[in-house]
Amino acid sequence: MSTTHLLIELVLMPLVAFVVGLAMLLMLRKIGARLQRRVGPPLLQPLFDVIKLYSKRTQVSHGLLHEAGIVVAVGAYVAIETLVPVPGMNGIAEKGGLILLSYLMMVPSLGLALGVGQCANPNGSIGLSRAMTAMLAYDIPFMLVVFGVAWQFQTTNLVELVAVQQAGGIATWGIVENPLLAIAGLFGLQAMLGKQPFEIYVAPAEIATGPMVEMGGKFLGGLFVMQSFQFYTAGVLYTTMFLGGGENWFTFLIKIFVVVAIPLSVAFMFPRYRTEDMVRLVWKWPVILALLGLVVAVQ
Amino acid sequence: MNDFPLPVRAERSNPLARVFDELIDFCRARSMFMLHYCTGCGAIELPPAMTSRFDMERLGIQPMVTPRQADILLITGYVSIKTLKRVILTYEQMGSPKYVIGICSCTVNGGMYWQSYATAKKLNEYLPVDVYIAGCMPRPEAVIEGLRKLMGEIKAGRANSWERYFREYDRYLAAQQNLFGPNWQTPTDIIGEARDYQLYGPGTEGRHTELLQQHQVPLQPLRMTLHSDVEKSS
Amino acid sequence: MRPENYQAQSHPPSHEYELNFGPNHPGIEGNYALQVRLHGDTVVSAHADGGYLHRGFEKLMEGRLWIQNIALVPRICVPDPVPMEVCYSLAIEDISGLQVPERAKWLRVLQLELSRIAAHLFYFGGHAATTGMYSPSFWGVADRDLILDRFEELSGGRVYHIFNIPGGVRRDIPEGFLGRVSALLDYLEARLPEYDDLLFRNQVFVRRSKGVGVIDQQQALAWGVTGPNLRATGLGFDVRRDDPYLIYNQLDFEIPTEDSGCCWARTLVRRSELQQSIRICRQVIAALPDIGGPVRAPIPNPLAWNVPVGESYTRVESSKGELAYYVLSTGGEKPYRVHVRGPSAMHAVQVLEKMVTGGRLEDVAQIMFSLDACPPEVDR
Amino acid sequence: MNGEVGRPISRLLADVDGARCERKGDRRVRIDATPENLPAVLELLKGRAGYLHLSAITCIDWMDDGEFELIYHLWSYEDRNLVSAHIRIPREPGVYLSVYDLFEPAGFFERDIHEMYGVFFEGSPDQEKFILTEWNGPPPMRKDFDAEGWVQGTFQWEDYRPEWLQEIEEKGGGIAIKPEQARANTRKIRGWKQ
Repeated sequence: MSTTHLLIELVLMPLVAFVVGLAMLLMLRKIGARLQRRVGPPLLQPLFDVIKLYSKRTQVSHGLLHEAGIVVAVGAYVAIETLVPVPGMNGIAEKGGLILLSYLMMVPSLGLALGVGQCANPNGSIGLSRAMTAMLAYDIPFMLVVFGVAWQFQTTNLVELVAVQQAGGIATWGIVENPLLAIAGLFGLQAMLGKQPFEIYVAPAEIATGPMVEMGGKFLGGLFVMQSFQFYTAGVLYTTMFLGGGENWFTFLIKIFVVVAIPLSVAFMFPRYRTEDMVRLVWKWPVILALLGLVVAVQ
Repeated sequence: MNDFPLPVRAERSNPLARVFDELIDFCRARSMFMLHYCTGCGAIELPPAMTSRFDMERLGIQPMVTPRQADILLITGYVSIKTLKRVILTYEQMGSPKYVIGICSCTVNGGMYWQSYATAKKLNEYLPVDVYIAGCMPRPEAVIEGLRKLMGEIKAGRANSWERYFREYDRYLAAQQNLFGPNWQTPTDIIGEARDYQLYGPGTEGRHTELLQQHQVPLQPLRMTLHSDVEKSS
Repeated sequence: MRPENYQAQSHPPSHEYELNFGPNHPGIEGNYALQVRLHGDTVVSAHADGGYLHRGFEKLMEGRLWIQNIALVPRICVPDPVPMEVCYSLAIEDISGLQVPERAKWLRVLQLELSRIAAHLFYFGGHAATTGMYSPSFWGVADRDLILDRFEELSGGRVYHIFNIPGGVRRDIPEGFLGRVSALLDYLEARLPEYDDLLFRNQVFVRRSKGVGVIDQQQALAWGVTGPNLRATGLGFDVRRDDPYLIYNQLDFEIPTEDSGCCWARTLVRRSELQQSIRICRQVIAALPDIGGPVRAPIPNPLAWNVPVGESYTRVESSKGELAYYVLSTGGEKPYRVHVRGPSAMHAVQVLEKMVTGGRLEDVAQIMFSLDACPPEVDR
Repeated sequence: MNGEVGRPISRLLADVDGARCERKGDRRVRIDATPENLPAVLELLKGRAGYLHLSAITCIDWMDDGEFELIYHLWSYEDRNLVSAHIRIPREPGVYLSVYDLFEPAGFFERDIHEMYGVFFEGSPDQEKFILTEWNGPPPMRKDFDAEGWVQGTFQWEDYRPEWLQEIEEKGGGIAIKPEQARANTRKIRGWKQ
């Protein structure tokens, strides 16, 4: 592969992720609107929001780390996007792999923590501690699932993972070969996206939107971009691990949108748990399922 | 109130820049995050306007929770003097461009509480109001109509009255000091911001801001001490 | 946002910190503030801060004619305005000895119960939203709007009707109104199972609200808790039955109670009350066609009406609890004194402070919304 | 049961000097007490007759008589009866005893009366400002405070006179009374000297 080709891919992959992520943000709001019996926003609404947020005339910054934190969060996601294979583009996915990816997935939360920490707003700090607790909760089933998938297919290389799964059609997909792991993964996905019933760190009525409390203008714009990347990454990762990745762009997009639509639809039916209830739930059922799945994978 | 007329969106000579400006104004009009401060009864007609029946989100208007994230400050009803202080603090924390909408007759002229000792009468004296929606209380359709009017103004680049607060700060501060006493100050440094963002106008500083500088205490960061022994040792 | 403590304060060294709920906060009903001291997630103490909605109603009413005040009273409680009008009118009728025609009494009951249903639909959404579920509030507000449509047809106003005046109601119901109200009630009843599925049988919601913010009956009586909040502790007290006004003693309805006194019980009581209100409305709709006669007793020229000397302490049951008006006339054309005792004056201040203390940060908003506290009643 | 309620209360109050009891309606009883014996009356009502619920405390300013009237509205869940106990205290210095130790809701009402009328209640848990924290004037509910005069002296009014209104006014229509002339308070209320 030529260097030019690689460079084009490295630019194109985050760009695609951003566009698809914005569409997912729209999907989130449209699903909510339909369940709440209303029309919902127009098609380009997420784009308008992001452009508007970046075009604010005055910005309230609380210091260097406040700005750097957002850059770290968005930057980490840009790096992640180059590490997950999409149809036709592998980027540097062969050099990365599941282990690196699972480390990188923690960086945005840490970046956010840096940024919010400097705002010195108690609501932000409480939200942050809740976000970290949530991360602690969902990381255990998530790591078990990653480990199980790696064992199942005997590889941590994402490109190989896709190739192995696509070799035998649907029969060799992760979700067929090891459904227990797939269910545990879906649980983890709900918690990772921070949607109800695991939406403990946004919680407007309790801590007035937690980490976002001091974010306005470009900072909030950064968070919007980060959220769109987050939706996309979650969808692609799950598709890569359990749904055989993308054969072509058509099936790939269908797969990732369906995967993300499940947690988003569930979110509008439930209130949020308390922190300790969430940790208890996430450490119990997904972990048990993932361990069973791991046993199946090892045998 | 129009001592210093504000310019309509300055036309830049570069056609690309002009297209860019228009795109940004379009996006600002199509994406309005509003902070609805329930100052009074009008707040009861906002849930219907936001929820399933009238659904403001169709127009890209959605509620936000903190002033930092919001573009529009909705003053929904009479403003008592105690609330007005908080409204001004909230307004100053919002990022520009920001717009104020006064809902209900009470924000225009005191409405049916014009005799009351507890409510402020003319919101326009204390904050630059973009659109008034009169009525007691205005129906959700009227609220949405008012927001659409603001949308049109933003799209045409005419909704600039937030600049007035920077350019004529002295006048607004005068009205605030008249009500809250000469010691009134807010944590936001409006004059500094006006200088920083080239919004400094002939009316930014004056007799009343001088008063402000006499007694203003510089803000200190909040100390967050968690352990008592840290305090003792230091 | 911390509007109060923007001046840097030196905190005493401790593990405790302060958090402001309100005045502009999604976890606070209306324009109200609650300063909470926290230790970790636990609330150590709470201090209510009201007055943001103060308009000096009682002063305003002393300066206006008896009939002008009719337009003023519904503004005291915005989500549930009809009891305010009725209570004020009842007080004047009590002082001046006006006899209200039978038909007007039934019409007033119809409005009162429709207003109660509207307020409860609003309440479900608010309570669910504090726990992070927003769909019920979208549904509830949209369904409540259908009731407001009927009010608009009746009086011309969606929220403030000003339909009840001393001596009766302003005018008779329009043609076919009862049929439309009946259809509306059918619709609401058909919607209730959907609310059950979404909210009242939602296990996460039950887990969040059960056992939270408990008051037992002794405390409730000592703290002056009334209305559905008192009934959630097991005491079936209702002004409609125990201090009857209008024609409530001719109607057949139950007073639902729950025993546990937690947020969940308070929601359930209101859900059952909604059904009882629908039942009362049905009875009124069935009885109204047979009751003829005028809807308004003749009153003197309202612009020069000197209500005779007297005083009255009138109570009605609003959707939030016991609502009372003390009205004193010295025979002038304006009231000498009007005192409004809103139910939330207790719930939102002393009761809320005590219930929140010792609880969790997550539950502060939920407790306030489950008490259905209405700040304008506190501030007046 | 209704007709019988008045009698036990009058029997109950027979021992208290200067307390008169009068039946006003089906479920309403008025008691006229003196500032000295009111705590005893309330104690008796709560302890012996089951009047557990303090519905409200109302304050009335009788400026001409130089007195404040305090009314304690009590409800009994057992008798289903409401008792209003009236007392009058001198307007100056306007001090009375708190009944917080008997009825906890009194805390709120006493604070409210303290803010609005300036009556101080000895022994009330919290007499700090609650509603009128930003208010430095006299207690606003007193009859001698002229709210409208204060408003006219403090606030400016929006001058809204669009062209269509000017046209109407030229023809002699429009707002007949100008806002500055329309003082609703100029007409006298009986019992209120300005």
